[in-house]
Amino acid sequence: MRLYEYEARELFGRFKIPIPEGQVVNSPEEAAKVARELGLPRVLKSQVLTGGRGKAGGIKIVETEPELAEVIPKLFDLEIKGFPVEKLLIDPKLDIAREFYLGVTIDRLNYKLVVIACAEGGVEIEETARTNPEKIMKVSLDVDEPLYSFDAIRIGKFLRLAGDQLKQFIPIATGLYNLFRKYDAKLVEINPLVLTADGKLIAADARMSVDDDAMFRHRDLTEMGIVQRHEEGEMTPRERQATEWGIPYLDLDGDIGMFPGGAGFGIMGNDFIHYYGGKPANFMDSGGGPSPERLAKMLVLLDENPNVKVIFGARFGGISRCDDFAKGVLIFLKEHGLSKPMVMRFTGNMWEEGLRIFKEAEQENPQLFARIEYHGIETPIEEISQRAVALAKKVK
Amino acid sequence: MRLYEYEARELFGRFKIPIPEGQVVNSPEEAAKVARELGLPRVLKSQVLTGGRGKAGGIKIVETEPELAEVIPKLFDLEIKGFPVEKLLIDPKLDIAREFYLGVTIDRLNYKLVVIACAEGGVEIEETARTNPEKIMKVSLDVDEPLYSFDAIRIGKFLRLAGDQLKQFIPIATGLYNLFRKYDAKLVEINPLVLTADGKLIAADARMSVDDDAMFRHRDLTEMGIVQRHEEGEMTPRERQATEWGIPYLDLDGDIGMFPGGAGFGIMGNDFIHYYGGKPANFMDSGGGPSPERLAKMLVLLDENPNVKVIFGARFGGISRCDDFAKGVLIFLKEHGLSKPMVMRFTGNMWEEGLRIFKEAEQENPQLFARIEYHGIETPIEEISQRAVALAKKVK
Amino acid sequence: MAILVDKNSRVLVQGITGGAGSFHTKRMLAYGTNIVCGTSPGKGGQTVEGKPVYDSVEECVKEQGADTSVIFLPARFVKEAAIEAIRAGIKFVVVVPEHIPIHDMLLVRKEAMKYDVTVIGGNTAGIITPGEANLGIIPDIAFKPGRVGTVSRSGSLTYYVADTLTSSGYGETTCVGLGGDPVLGSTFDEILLKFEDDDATKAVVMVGEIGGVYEERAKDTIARMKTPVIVMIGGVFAPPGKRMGHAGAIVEGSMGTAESKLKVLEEAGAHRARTFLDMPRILEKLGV
Amino acid sequence: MAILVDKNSRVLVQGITGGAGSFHTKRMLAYGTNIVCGTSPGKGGQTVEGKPVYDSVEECVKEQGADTSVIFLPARFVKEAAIEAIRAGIKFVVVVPEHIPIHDMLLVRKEAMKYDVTVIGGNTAGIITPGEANLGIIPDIAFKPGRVGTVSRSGSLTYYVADTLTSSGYGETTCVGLGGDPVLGSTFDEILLKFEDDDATKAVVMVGEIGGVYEERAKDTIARMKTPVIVMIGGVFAPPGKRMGHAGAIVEGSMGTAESKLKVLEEAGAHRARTFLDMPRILEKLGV
Repeated sequence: MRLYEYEARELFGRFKIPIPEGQVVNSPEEAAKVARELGLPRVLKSQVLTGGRGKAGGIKIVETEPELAEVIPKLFDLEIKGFPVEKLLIDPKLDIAREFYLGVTIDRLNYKLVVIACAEGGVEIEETARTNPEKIMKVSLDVDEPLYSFDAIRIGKFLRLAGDQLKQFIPIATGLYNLFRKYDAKLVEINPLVLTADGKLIAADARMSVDDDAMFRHRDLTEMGIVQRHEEGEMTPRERQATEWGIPYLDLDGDIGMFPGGAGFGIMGNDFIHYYGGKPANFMDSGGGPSPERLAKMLVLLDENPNVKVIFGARFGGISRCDDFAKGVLIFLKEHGLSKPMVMRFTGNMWEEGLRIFKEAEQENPQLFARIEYHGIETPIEEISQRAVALAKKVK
Repeated sequence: MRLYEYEARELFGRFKIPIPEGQVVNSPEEAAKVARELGLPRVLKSQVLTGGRGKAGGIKIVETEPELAEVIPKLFDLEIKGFPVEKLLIDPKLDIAREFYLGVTIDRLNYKLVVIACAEGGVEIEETARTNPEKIMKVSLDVDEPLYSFDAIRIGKFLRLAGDQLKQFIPIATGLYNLFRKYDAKLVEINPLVLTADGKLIAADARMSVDDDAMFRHRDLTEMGIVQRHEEGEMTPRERQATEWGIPYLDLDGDIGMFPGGAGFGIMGNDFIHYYGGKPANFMDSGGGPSPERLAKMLVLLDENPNVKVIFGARFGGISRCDDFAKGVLIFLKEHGLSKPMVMRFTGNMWEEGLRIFKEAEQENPQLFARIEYHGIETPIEEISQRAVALAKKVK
Repeated sequence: MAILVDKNSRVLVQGITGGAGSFHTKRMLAYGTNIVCGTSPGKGGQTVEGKPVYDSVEECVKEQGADTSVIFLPARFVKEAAIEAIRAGIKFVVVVPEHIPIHDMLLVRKEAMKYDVTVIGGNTAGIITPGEANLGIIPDIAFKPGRVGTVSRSGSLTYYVADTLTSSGYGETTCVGLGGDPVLGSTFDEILLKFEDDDATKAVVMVGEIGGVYEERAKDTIARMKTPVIVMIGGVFAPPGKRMGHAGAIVEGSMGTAESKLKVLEEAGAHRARTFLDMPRILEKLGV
Repeated sequence: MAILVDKNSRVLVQGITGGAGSFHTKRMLAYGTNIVCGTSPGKGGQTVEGKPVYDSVEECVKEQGADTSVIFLPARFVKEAAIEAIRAGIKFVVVVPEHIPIHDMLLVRKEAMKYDVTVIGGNTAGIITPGEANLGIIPDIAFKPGRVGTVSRSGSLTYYVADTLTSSGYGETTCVGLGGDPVLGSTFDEILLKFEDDDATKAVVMVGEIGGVYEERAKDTIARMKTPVIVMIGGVFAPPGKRMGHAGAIVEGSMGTAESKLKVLEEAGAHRARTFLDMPRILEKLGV
């Protein structure tokens, strides 16, 4: 879960990492007032949960009053990769002598925490890492190991810091690392870490992502107003609806509605449809052991999607049982009704019971099942995928 | 540095260790008021920085109003091992089913933290440890290792706890251990840890000592009002005076005033005097590299002590230099004057310079040195010790 | 033969008294899994499905000779439960719960390495050695004893692969679910090496997917293996995942895409299957 | 021969730019100690007494081949300084400052064990190999090269013992100050073993005192040593120290009194000296 720059910066401050004396504002009026009070020139930074805001025009240096009056409303009207700008940070303009990159993240390959530093900060850091890997320093540590001052000194010297600046760097590096460990972070980055013309190190930007799965032990973040949120990207109305219902869902540009069980086959089923010449309309994950009600809602999302021509269902019951699956489908059929052809297969845990539920309901009301073809273990999933592609082509 | 029970208990509470719903009071009036409000019976516990307060009558169970009126002033008049009672804890009377001992301390021999538990709590625990060591469980851990829940369970089962009580015990043990580590403790003890008749575990007593040398990183303790203080024991007026001057000093019952350099020879010189048939009047430590002014004050303490018949000085200059030593003696001689015979030896770091200072001053004013015999490396310290004993006997 | 579990494994269930724990204990027992006991602190002395419950893993090892553990506990308790099992002498730990905090899993991994213990998961469906033992939440319908091993990050794909291998007559030696969490107790290469050492396993099917770096880690192992490896990677047509900051790109480079995974694994000698039905075709060609 | 330091030791001073650091660097150099450099973060590039200053111990090892360190820093910085030295490859660390937090010293000790490094102190006067090297704050007046090793918790007693050995013609191989803090980097037994392995050391004087448990730790070592050990314990007539809680009594038992120390050490074969002048008498008897 990504934090806003101003939230990350507040945490930086608590860990004694020097930050600009900026202020967050929530409206154009407040922005103008604060900028005038603090005095120009100022840097106005849009607060959005995505990268690339600089390129998108979300950061403006304002030198004069007329500029200020012009820039503020423009920033508040911006939408960056689908994120509307609702807050600005009003920062001092730093007199920059050098820029560095300093970050901490997780090296999953080697199961380590890794501190990364580069003497050339800014947006080109990834390019530098590719073309001149020797310019990047990586220090790997176990998750329960501290970063000592002497580790920080080693990094600082790699950044060609010396004297007082090297001493300033020590608590920045150890503070950033301690912050990372304290809050179960996945990423903390200072890019750029600025050395000002008068010799002060200051974290000019602050980026931080924490592990959603560890939020239960960080009540203080919740108290700061940092609540569960999407990592990044614009959401379609349907994606927003799905999120409200707690269903991981992504719109794609095809016409086959994917109703899979589990994220694994969710991803693979998408490939299968492509292999057989079709295109899925969505990606969806039921989560482990979904309730019948939740399954019914997943079907509602697909049935009401005008791009969907046919629904492709697949369930291999593990922790999610086939009887619950059948019940969910039945709730959908009875309460909402199916307006499109659906082809599906289910097998695995409690599949006989699922089958029994379907057969009984069909006997009672054959109309409900008029648009459904259902299969069990006897039919390979590849065949079902091909059938879905064929049906979608027929509808056209 | 030892904490008061009520201070330790506050920290216990912060670490989720269940504590009785007690209240601290500062005067007999407040005690009476609070005890009445809370309702009888109550346990009144004197707050003093020493053990054995139970035997000294510092803990009273009060069942009735007349008892209360009688007991409160008595407790406030108490002095336990030299500590006047200035605060009471007004506790509920617990209905005790079982009592345990649970403590954490440092095993210096093996460089470990050690958690100690015994199914038989109370004051007899040391006796139990001696006679039935198998009744004591010790769990050793490195200083940077956590105590896990499963460690706590192992200890709890050793205490023959089961079911809900075992579950209650887990956060008590891990909390106590975390508290110990968090505050650089030398000791935390719950004795007794009580199991009440209705099946609740509760820390009926709370004892804690923290490392003075680590107080710099525990500002929050200082903010709680926990400040540097004597570990335990009554102080004589002279000891109080020395403490004010920052000089480690202890009155003994002999007549030779000990003016040693360093704690090592301070202790050994005491033995020497005894070996040669004398008795020191004090123990004193100059600390590393004392200033001349401090040395002068040390001599004032001895010269003004009516029990002292002769002063025995010894200095082997290391970090404390002999020139400073000579200067300190000189300040004392000039500003205060010596009223008793003094025999001394100095050698080591800068001893020639010290000697020069003495010679010069003696030449200038031989009167100052009328009562002093001073020696250098040529005379063994044993001889000087014998001389001090002989002089003391002569004075009598 | 099999890897990691068989009929002689002495299995303990951590969290046996909970809803999922007791439900799946019954299922696993019904399959014939040799579950000997379970833990639930404070519930020592009870029984679940006729099996004794203890307060600690230490007792399970001492009293029942447990050597294998399946964890059914809320995610926040997994770190300590896994470390408890590792330190108590358990040699194989299956972490079924999902959403284990990443920092916790890093610590579990460190302890596992120190004590030479294999941990799979979190968020794994489990592991099954058909006809011998079934640990976790795997439905047994698709599995039959045979000669192909499987290893996958996804539960559902494990089932589909086994279904295919079973219906085409190959059957399975052992099927391992690595788990779907971002940081896992074991990696593909570690499981592949165990299959390589297993005489009964004549080929291995490895199923990966877009994201993460554990598929790429397997390339050197596959290059050195005598046992043939079939690889299937999901997400060839998935929208590319987002990188986490610059740091993510610096640490993981180009790893994580389906292309990157397929490229390095095919270069190492793995045989690519696009669909499940490709698998028996490849096995036949390989003469397995 | 000598133990721990000699004229070939390449000594670095941690905190060389501070008041005590620079003062004693000058003194140590004057004695002939082979100080090659010092550290002071942020002051790399300066010099003190003609010796280069670096930002880190790592550089001292790399650039100057430092293998021994003396720490002159405020107590709160000692933990990291010592761990830095240990991890950078220094093999012997002398901690001069006093009042090191106990928990810090426990961690330093753990790191030292892991990397097989000897640490002495905190609160030690240091160590001297007469005529070769003097590390710490020891005045050199009383020391002369010779054949007896000494180890003591107290600086002043180290001086008195050496004074006696020197004036009686025995002289010293190496004199080690263990330090006066409650938890120490090294213990008597560890230093005694080094003397046992040193051919030049014909006898060892061990001076302990009331309190603590490190004297008692030496009993098994003394029993096994061929080199004779003279022991002197201060505090026979001192008022007994206070026990810290019941826990202190349970962990340390009857250890810590002068009687307990003398009893176990004499039983192990050590020769007791009451005063310094007893020492040459005992040495003569032993034919040293």
